[in-house]
Amino acid sequence: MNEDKFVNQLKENILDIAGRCRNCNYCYSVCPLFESTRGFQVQGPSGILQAISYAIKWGEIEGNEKEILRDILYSCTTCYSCVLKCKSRATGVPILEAIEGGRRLLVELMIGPMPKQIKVLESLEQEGNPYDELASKRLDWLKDLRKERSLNNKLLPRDKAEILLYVGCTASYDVDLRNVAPSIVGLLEAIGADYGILEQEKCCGYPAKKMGEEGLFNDLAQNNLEKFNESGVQTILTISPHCSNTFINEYPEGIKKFKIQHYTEFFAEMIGRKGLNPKSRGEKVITYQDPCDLGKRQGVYDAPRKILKSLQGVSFVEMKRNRENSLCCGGGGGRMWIETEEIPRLSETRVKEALTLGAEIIATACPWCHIQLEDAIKTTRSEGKIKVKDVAELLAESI
Amino acid sequence: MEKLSDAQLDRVIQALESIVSKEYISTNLFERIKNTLDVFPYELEKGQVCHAVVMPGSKNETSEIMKYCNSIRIPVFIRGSGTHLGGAYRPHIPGVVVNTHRLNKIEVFEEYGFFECEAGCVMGKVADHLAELGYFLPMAPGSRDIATMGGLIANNTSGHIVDSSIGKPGDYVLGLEVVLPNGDIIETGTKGLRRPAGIELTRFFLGGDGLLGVITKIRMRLVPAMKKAYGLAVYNDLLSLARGVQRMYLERRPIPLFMEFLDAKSTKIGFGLRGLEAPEGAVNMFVNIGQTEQEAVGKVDMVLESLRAEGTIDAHQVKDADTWHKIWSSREVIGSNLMQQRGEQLKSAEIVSNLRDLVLCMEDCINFTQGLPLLSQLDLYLFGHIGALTFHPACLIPRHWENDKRREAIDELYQRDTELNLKYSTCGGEWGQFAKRKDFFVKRYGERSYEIVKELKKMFDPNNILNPGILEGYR
Amino acid sequence: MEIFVCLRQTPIIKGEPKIQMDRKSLDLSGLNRHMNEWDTYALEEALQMVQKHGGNVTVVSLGPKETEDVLLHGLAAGAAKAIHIVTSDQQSIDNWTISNVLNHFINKQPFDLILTGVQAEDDGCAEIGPTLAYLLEIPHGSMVVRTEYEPDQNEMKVIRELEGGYKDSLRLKLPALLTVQTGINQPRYVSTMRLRRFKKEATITKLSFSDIASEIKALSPRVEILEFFPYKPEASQVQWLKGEPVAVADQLFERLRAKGVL
Amino acid sequence: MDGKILVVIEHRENEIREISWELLSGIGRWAESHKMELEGVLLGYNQEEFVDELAGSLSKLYYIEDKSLIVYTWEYYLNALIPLIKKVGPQLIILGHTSMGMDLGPRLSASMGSPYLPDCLDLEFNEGGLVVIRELFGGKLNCKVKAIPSEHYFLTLRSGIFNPGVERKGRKQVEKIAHKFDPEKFTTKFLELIKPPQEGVDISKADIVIGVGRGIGDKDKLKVVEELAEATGGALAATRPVIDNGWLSGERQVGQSGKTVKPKLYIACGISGASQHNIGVKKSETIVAINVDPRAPIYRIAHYGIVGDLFEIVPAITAKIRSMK
Repeated sequence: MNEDKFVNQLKENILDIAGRCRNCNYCYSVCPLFESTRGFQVQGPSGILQAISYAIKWGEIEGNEKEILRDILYSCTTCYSCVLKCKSRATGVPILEAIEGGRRLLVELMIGPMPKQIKVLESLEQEGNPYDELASKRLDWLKDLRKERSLNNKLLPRDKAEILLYVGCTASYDVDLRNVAPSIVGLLEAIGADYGILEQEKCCGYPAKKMGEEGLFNDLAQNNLEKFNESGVQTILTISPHCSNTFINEYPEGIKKFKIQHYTEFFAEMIGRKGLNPKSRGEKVITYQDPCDLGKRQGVYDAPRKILKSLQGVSFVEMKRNRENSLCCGGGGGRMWIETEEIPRLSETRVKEALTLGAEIIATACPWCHIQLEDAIKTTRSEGKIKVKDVAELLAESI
Repeated sequence: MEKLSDAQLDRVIQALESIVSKEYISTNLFERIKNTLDVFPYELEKGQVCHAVVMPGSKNETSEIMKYCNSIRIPVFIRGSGTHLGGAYRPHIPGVVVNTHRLNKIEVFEEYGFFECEAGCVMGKVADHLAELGYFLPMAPGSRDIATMGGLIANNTSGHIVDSSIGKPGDYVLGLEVVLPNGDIIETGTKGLRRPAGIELTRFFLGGDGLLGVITKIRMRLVPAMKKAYGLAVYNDLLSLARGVQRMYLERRPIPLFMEFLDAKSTKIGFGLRGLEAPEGAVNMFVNIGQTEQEAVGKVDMVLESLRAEGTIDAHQVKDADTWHKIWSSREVIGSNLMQQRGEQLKSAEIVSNLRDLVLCMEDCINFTQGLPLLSQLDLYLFGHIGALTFHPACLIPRHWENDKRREAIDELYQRDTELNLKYSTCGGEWGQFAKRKDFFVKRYGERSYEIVKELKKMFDPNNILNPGILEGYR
Repeated sequence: MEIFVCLRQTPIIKGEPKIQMDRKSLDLSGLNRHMNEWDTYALEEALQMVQKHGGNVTVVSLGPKETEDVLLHGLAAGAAKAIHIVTSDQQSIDNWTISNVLNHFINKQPFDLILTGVQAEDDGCAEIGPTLAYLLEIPHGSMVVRTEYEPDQNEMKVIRELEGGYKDSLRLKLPALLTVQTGINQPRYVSTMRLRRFKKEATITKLSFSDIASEIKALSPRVEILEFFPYKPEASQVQWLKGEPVAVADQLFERLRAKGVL
Repeated sequence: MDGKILVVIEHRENEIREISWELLSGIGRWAESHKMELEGVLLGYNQEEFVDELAGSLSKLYYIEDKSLIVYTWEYYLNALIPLIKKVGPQLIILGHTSMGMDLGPRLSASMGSPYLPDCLDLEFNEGGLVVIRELFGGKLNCKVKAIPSEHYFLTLRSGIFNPGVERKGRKQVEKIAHKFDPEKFTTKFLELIKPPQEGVDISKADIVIGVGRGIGDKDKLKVVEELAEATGGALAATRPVIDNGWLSGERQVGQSGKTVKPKLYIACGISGASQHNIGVKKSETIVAINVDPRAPIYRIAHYGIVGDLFEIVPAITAKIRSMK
């Protein structure tokens, strides 16, 4: 397809979406960006939407303020709250579709992505992960685990298995997450599941998608789909809700034949069955941070709560803003890699809220929420007072 | 005023920066565009876009801004959340937009029996804060989650609240802090709980449509939270529904805090969306309040008696709060659902009836679009705050209509709005009297009254720099 | 303004480079390649100049078949023309020869400016720029961190980066050659789709390296690589501290204490 | 064998640059062992004060004096050096691998039709040719490069491979050379020397310097190293990529294009150790390197090497130091 045609389609789609926004501004009431910035109008959903739409209408995309427009578009955490709000109270504008479309447009016009995201995209293309880590080191965590205990996992697609555990980049490489993948493997072993892990897993493509690099995203999607098919699995479990959401909501038709589940959904169903009887692990007050891509995007609110409540000796408390009203951690939408205006940081707001509840543990089920909260605990000097734990870690520790 | 040269503009920006500091002024095109938009479904014109958006952090900074802009005659447009569904708050000439976002402090003085909040406080947040302390904020706009106190008080709107029940927010305002167009700061009202008798400056700014001054702080009486009870009445036709309400008044029943109606068509949609079984007919839903549960329930029963007398299919108290919230919120979702299905935007009028002619007025609203060249081509949806004798006949303005046609449609809507409110010698109770309503004001109260307002404006704002356009009737 | 940008494609070596048995060459198979980092800045600088002052950018690169990827990148990024001087696969060619071949092609073309990166990631010689300038008999400015075109005098004002935070500024008569330092601008990102489109549509002029070389009188390499060898760790004085972070911290602290630096 | 070596002296702001002293001592010793004469050339103006000192460590110093030679520009240097080299006929012409050497070397050697060998770590004659050692891929690999037999060889040597200590020989032969320039013909005009900004911190004065490199990953992660700097009372310094990214201000840059530091203690966090960086810090008394890649060149100059994630190790060190205070 030639360039203009492609670019024009993007533009028309954005204008069509923006044309449905009536500027009632209800979306601002739930926007984490608006809450954590000075609160200018372009630091909220409708403002970002109108920015890209008027930039198109008035031919300002490649104008003098193109970098400003870029910064505006890339500041969104893509948490989805605005879309839900607009649907329930206003004109149901798919705001994010326009914001992400705007990012694609800027990338096509070589204005996007944000400078610091370029290295991320190069790493995705070369190593299949956004962290500039070697592809060859992706399974090191598993090798280490094997030194400690024997495992029955298959290596896919060489072997075949019923369940594919899609580990994801962060759980594969990040030190903060070092216990999460092993915990989930432990749980799968405990219930004697027939599971496997991809020998050459690559990123699901979420960062590329969010940064507007559609071509790279498609390549990764194609690659993963082929691997899934070759592996002959029925169920795909993901550790990161960003992965499962990307599979479910962004992947081509071919993905439909698999049952995609975030691990919390999978284990919530298993609670109480053989091998999964959580025992007491001492009195603990636990609260839970809803990952946007798990809750707002996939409607999975109960599964992680069911698991946490099943842990004996645990008293579970909700933060004031929970489920569809929960506050984004600020890590999504490609923001992990750029400097953002955040006063105070959303994750710090969250940690403080948890502390006021007397929680000793903030549980979450997303690698990025995990990292963001971990950092916030340090920056708020709350070490020792409160810990971040992945739901999987807590469940694994309790059996 | 004539266009500013770039050099002049730079000087203006520098001056404003020296007042609020660089980080709280924005001159980027996109921020300026968004701050020049309102809910009217037609395109912004390049000539309208404001010069800059400024966020003062205090009354003093606000005062400095006004002083400066007044000295060089630059229009200033005060903006809260820009959420007014009535529209017509888009600046029509370039100027400086002052965004009240940072004026967001709230203080509760229980020992005095009042609270004070700055203009930029979001109403919903204030209400929640008070609720935690056991108080009730007498305001209920649909935009509670985002509308600012400053905007609501400058407009003195009660939203859905039935005025005859607890009056308007203004009735609870004890005093204001106001920055005048020339930058002077004044305080009005009292720290007592008794509102002044006689001439009282609060009245000029409360519901002043932002013409005379910039409200920076509001002092309001603390109202103890009340218990609620809910009622529902279903009719075959809207006219009997109207008769029911009339009877409620005439039989001196305790007037509900809220009383809303939906025509049969809207009921189907609304209830359906909330997963409720939709009754066959038009619905009247209402809320009574009391010191105790029983008192509230008792009031609901008394109201139901009157309503039943006009031939309801069904009329009962709704005991289960969850069910009630579904019923109540079904109203909210209708509009959005309609707009979502068609990707088009709903514009409604605000017709207020007098008590005697309520049934007649209902009829007029049913035929709202009759004879209107553009609107008559469209479906009409009818709902409103029937307890407040208020109707919101509404149409979806097609997106494929070009800009001017959409403008004309809006004009038709307000012409009819004007006719009907004149016919019943009433006036709108939610959207303010000027801007889109200016023609109505002149017809309803006469040139002389309009002159008086103009003179008032001149007295407070001789250079007409504060929110110009509203008084002139721009829309 | 007619600008030529000389690009080099370099392999991305993240681990340890593999040396061939003969020790005279490297095994670069299976390695990703990309545009030499310094050259990406040169390209961006050129594109911004023509955006501002009009004209065309031509990208030139010398190397084996896969080198056309960087030329595609150049075209996709906005260059008007691409010249690929094709060499055979394993051929290692010294910078003197490369400079001559580039000169032989470029000096027949009309140009105002030639841009290239300060140096290449692979050999780090920083040699071709000034050498090519000599062969073209034009002035050069190296390690440039700012450019300013002065059309009326047809001159280029540049700021160069020296050591220790020092810089100097020069004014060069055009035509001239500049070697560009990193950080001078923000190179644009070229998307995968865009590259694909250009792979389909774009045309790259192919020239044969050996043909050109044979046309140049008395051209012979001046240096040759005798052997590659890995860095010898024993040459380093390092004392390794091993263990858990806390243990390592203790060991380090004791040693530094002992040395009296803490 | 006998023959001559000509070193091109570098100076800036009325000071002989350290690289030149390094070359005089290092190449001086090399020349002796190869029975070669070490000569030097200084292009400058009003620099008698150095002439004497330099000549003391050379068998001969050529001093080309002209007002225009206060600063370096390739055109003047080239113009003056070509006839001198023809006249003197040195076998090796050696420059530092500095902004001047990199700018002048290639063009000068090309003008003389001779091989050019940049950024050398070592040099030897064998089979009648000159063989040098240089690095490839930023130090991941070394190679031996042979130059074809030639009347002259032009080399640039990396700074920091020799120590400056020079033993005087006393023979103070100076030949002053007058050279007529014809600026009319020149194509390059020198405008000004821009000095580094003086305000802000001066990392070169600190006793302890904490260096941070690409490995830090992002600006808002700097906290970890800032806290180490705070705990040690050291100054925070950074490599070029960190500065290019705007994560820290320019005055904190260490390395060739930044400042050279010689503190009692230098702790390199997430720095791989490209030569441009190492040159600027290798003279530190004690160097500690923390990096994930055990093969990173930084360990070649480090005294203590720690392999691992800096976000785990650095806080541990910080905690330890805090606890001991």
